[in-house]
Amino acid sequence: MFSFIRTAASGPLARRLMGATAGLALSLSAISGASAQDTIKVGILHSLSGTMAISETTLKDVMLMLIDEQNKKGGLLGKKLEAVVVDPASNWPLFAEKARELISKDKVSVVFGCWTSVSRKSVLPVFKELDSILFYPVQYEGEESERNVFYTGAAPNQQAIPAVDYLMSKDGGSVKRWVLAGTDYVYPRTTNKILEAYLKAKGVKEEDIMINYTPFGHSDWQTIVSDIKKFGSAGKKTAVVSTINGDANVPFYKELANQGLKATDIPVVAFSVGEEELAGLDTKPLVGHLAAWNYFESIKNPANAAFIKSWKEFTKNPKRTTNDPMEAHYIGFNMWVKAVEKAKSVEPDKVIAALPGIETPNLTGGTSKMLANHHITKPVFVGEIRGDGQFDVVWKSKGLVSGDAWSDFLPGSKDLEADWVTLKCGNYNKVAKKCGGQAS
Amino acid sequence: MPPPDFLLRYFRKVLAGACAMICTRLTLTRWLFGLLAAYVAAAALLIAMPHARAQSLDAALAHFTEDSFDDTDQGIQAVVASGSPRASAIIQALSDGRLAYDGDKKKIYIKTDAQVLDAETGQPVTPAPDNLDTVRLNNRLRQAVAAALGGLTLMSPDRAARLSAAQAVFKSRDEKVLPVVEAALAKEADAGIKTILAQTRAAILLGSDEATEPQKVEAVAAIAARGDQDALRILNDISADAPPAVTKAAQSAIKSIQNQLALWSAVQNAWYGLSLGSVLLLAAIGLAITFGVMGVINMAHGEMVMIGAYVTFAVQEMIRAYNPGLFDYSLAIALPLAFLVSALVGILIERTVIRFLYGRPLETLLATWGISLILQQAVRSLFGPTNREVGNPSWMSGAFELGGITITYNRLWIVVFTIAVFVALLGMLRFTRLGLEVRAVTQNRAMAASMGIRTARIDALTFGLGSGIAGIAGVALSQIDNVSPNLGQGYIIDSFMVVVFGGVGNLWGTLVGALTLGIANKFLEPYAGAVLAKIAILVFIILFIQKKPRGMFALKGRAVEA
Amino acid sequence: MLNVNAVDLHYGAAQALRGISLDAQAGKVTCVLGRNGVGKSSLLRAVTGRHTVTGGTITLDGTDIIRLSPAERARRGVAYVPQGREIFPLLTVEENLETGFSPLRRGDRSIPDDVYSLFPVLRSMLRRRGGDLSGGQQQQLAIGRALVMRPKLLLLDEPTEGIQPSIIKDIGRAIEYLRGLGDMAIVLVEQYLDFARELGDRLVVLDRGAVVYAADRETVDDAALKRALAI
Amino acid sequence: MITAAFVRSLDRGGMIFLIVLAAFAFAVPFFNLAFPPGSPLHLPTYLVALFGKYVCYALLALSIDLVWGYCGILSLGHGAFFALGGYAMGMYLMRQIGARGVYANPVLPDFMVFLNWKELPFFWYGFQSFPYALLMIVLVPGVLAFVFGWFAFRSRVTGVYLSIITQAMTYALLLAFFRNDFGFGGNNGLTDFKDILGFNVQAQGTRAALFVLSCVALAAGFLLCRAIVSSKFGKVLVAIRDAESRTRFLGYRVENYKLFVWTFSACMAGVAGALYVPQVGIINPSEFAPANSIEAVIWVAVGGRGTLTGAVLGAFLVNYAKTFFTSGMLAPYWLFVLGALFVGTTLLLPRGIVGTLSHWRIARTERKTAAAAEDSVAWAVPRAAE
Repeated sequence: MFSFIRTAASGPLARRLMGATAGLALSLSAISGASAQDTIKVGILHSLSGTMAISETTLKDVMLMLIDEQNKKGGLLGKKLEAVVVDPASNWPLFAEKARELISKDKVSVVFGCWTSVSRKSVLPVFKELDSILFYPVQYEGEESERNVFYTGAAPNQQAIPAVDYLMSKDGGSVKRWVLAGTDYVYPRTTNKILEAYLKAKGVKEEDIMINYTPFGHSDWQTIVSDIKKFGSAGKKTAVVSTINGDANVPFYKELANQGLKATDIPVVAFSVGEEELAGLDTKPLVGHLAAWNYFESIKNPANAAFIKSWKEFTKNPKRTTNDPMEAHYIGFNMWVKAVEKAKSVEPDKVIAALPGIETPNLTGGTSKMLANHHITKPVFVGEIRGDGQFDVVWKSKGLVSGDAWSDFLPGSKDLEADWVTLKCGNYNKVAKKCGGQAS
Repeated sequence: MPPPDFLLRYFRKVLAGACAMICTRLTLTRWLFGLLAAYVAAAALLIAMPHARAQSLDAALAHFTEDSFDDTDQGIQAVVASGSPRASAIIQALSDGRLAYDGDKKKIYIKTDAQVLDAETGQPVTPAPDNLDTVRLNNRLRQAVAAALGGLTLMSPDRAARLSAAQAVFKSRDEKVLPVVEAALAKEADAGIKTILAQTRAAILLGSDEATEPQKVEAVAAIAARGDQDALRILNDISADAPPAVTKAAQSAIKSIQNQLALWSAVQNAWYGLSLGSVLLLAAIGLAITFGVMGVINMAHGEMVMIGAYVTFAVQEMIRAYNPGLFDYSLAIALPLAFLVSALVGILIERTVIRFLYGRPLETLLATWGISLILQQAVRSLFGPTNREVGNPSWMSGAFELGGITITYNRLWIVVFTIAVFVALLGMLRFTRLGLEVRAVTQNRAMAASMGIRTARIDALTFGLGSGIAGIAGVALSQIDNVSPNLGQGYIIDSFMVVVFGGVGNLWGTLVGALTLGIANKFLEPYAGAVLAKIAILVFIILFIQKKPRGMFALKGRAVEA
Repeated sequence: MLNVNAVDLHYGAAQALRGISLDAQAGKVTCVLGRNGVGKSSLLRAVTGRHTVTGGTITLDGTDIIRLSPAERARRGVAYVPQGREIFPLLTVEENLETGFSPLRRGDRSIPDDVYSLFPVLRSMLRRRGGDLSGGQQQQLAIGRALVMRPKLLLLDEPTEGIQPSIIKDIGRAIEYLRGLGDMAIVLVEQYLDFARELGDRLVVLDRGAVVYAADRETVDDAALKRALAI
Repeated sequence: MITAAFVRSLDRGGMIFLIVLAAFAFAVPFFNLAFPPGSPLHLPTYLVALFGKYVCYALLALSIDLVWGYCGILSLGHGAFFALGGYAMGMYLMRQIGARGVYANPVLPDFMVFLNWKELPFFWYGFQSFPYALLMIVLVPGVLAFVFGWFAFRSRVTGVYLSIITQAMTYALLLAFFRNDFGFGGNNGLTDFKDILGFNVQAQGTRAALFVLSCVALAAGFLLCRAIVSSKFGKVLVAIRDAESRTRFLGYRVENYKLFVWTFSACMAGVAGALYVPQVGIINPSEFAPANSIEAVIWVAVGGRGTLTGAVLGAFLVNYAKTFFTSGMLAPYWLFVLGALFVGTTLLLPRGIVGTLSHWRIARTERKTAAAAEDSVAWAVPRAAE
């Protein structure tokens, strides 16, 4: 037996295999190295299959449309843009793998992608290591500012806090009692932590806040809706702040509607429910419930009208709706284009340096600006659900709100500041006067 | 004592009959009604705006052209104060989102299905003006509208309108409408509406500074009789500086209501459990057939449910496009179609894949998992990845109160539907030829074949039956859950738990299993939260299987062996 | 009626039947005798189609049935009363009988009176579960169930095995009655020689998967028969 | 004669496998490190990370194959053991971040800081020590598997029932780890790792080292599995797979055999998870998803269950297909491909690739031997016995 092994190992077979392996590795590397540089490549990292496809497919389409339009305008720096689409299939490790593939193999100049926080967290180390650029278009919990990432979605102070302010106002119904209902993951947890601190700072008592968490895809809302009803019967005007995510929303709203919880009794304000989510619902019983976003399809504005028109034409579907993360990509893409033109290069370091301070028009009639903390300025709107599945803006912020990377309402982060222009740091501690963690 | 209903009707008839002859009489009636309306309006006006001069409707309507919530609010108050007979029509239109304005001409219109009316005169406008904008509302205004409408329609001759008006004023508890409520209370004949009005009066008195102490104590008793959460809310609302007798009465009332509600909450948990249990049963029962009867692990079962839901969506789309009047029948139409489509897909799967894998349950498991992936992505490519809207027909919308709990119609119908499916399935297996052959094949495949039963056909039909039932489960689930390609995934593990827990090959076991898990889950949820409750149930099942590896109601001698 | 010609049958590498040939005629009882494991049951499995043969032909009324599935053979008139009865344990007696309806046209689906007159005990037990019956009752049910199919060919595999003598007599009478009807071929596999001797119109002895002795009732040589059985 | 051929052919397969693996383990880091990025001979780092991931998956596949292919236990929850090993490693890596986290808290990981945790939960103690973490990587999945198996095998839960409750187990863990209160970072899991044993996890050299280490672990796992399945113990396992009750009647304590191999396999999956985490850079509860575990089973099925090389080959092939089909024009079709793999393998290639190949080889030798035997035996025994 052993003699057999020895002969085989020392025989030509081993050498052949060794050669074959090396050859395989080489051919793979040869393929990856052979990318032509006559176009500028833009990576699109959104799930097209699996559970997250429900939200992310639209963002892939909008990116293709934006790239297409830019090419019609003559491309960028005299070159055509080329979209490189990959499908991370709602699988977080695959996000990291695909990000690496886009940057190393396809040599993209920038990546637009991710939806969930975990997918962003999973690709973060890759972007840092390979020094590339990610535009992240979704509202999120904040508490992050990275050199390589540009956050075009809302930070909590651009969505959650204005919404709560609105509900506390006379127009919003002078709400005194709060239900913070969310899916059990980091965005709702953080948002609710911030809101809890904020509400307490505004004089709301502990017993007037109810916090409830449910698993992903929760579909039996009977108990929770009836608990909300009970909580709302204490005599004070009550509202629900919903950070319920994704699939769980439809059964939640159906249960709300059927148990007769009307917006005039207990309004629900949501941060993750947009036009796309409402498309799966009969909204007539939900009229008056609210959502806070930085964009609504119903906002009347020439830029928005043109965007909606070209979107419907591009998708060849007159029923396709637009939503807030799509606008975020619109802003992010235009900012990137401007920054590249300013830097006259797609070199990530130059573009990263050029981006802060860039201003581009958003779709709601204002001009958004990239801040030194890599977040942007945005208007905040509170909309009420209409019978036709759109939102009716009932409140808007005065002017634009700057995105805060670090919340002032969390003990751990209130001393932190992000500034990539002067401080060159994502988490500068104002008290200790030094850049915490890694400065890279 | 109010005159009995039939007497009133009789009088009205006499009046109508005599109309042509004695028109003076009619004029008199009209005059009397007019007087009453004027009185009500005047009362409302006096209370609402003590110092206001009577505004013309014209001026009132002008407020609506500003597209500002504050102006609209003033407009509502002004329309009510104008005392115009058009007031109720205008406010109704505002509430329905049919009140429109022309920003340039500063004119207000009421849109109806066919035409556009001038709000002030009620006359149709031809040609219908274009560029009209709807007068917008927010939640604050919606409350104001409801209160105003309630005040305006409390005297309506239509019982349903009066009832909803009474409920609206109860909700608003606006001190301004107290005289109207009292006037209506004096005139109201219907006992149910009367109670609500009395409670409204009591609620208003409790919040009022003018009411006397005995009035308030009496009001507490009236509210306490409601015994529900609204009552609790009102009683909780009583300010601490109210007279001691009132607060004391309120405290004891609150306590008794709370005790009552605690009892009801147990009933409610049981009902929720039953309702969750029937959803589980509905999702699992098809699986109980394919897994239990045939020994086939169908991981694509959830996708059969999904297909059923998408059939419902497609049917509703067709109805919306071609015959919206049929919408209330959409589920009835979708049901057989969903059964057929899912059954056909099931039969196709059985004929092309599963039949080659009989006796190899683990391979079947893997193959059907692959099928489920394919079906999911196929639906995703076909219908798009986003949720599709499946509406509730009117008879499945809303809820009613039963004692202290709210029962929603869709859950109720699902429970009823589940029972019907279960009974039908039992009956089918017990009393039909196919059922007999299915049972024979289950018990002894070779012998069944020797009796001339075409076993391959039975296998295909059984699988089709299980899939078809999953399809009709999809019709029901589309009413409470979202219709997306992921729909099935959410139910597959739960369904397997139910079948394994209940005991394979026994429909009764599946029934008991589903209900036990549903109820246990709902009783755990208030204490442990939704996530921990679910984990606890899973761990319980894992342990239970160790104790009884074949489930609660395992059949002896015929178990699925790997 | 039934013609089995040179049939081979294998279980994996082991050969159970070696070129067996056999005829069964309507109105006659063909008895197949032999010790344990000589291929008697295998022969019936080959005829019913439960096991695929590796060689030879089987015809029923002149048509080749060798490619047909068991269900199709049953539908052409092959009824089978297996060893160990194989009653459906969770079906009632009535339902067990009704499983035999499958080959029949809708209008013919009734339980023939003969079943109840031959086995009166079944009528009194219609609602009982098949699995709750005694062995003898199950045997009667199994035969009754086969008769519901109105078979042309009735295959009985050791119907007397483990059954009390009084019921054996009933079964014997039943077989005689069926033979008397004249339109049914009966193949009876037996180990109980007396029973076979009494009923069999033709006696066939198997050994090691082959026919070692065959004779009609009239011409049978008892000594040779016993010798064949004793091998 | 036949068995000897069988053993030899398998051995040759195993041999080839080890040589290929060794060549692979050498070539990948060599071409990555020895040539500068511009060189045509350079192997990009992203491929090193990708191959490293494949190797970890291969080790997981091997552990599944050991219980499924050789003992007939189809686990739909092996991802749980993999993830637990990964979490143990992740906890060590989190503790290594120390004060370099964004909040610069020397003890608490970032996710605890911003959710206001005041102190480290007790189960995080000790993870700053690498040997302790190593112990936990094996111990945590091992103990869970032991307890689970202890109950399941003694009460003779078998077949699809076992499969379903393994699925329930991983699903319950999924839900538990999703909970933020559980103290493992909830949905976001553990990420943003900096160092492993003082080396930067993102450095090219560390990656190469981790890759080589994964290959070594795979080779060790392979040899251990070989040792188990070719011993007498392994023969009993196969007997249990083919006829459990008969094996029991022969006097073997079936549940003990099963329990041992089950626990061993879980530990192996834990090691695979632990190697996976630093190379991928994140561990989160989605690793517990039943779908992941089921997908891992198909790797084994594609390669050929009951053949150790098959499991490894399957893991490589299917994951390469995944990489391939989730890029470019083919992007939305990955699930179709994966689904078709499930159906196709079970229907057309139940033995898997390696299984089918060796089956053909055996069939060929058998035919030859049979022909030879016929020649030699024909004249000796006129009538073959039954």
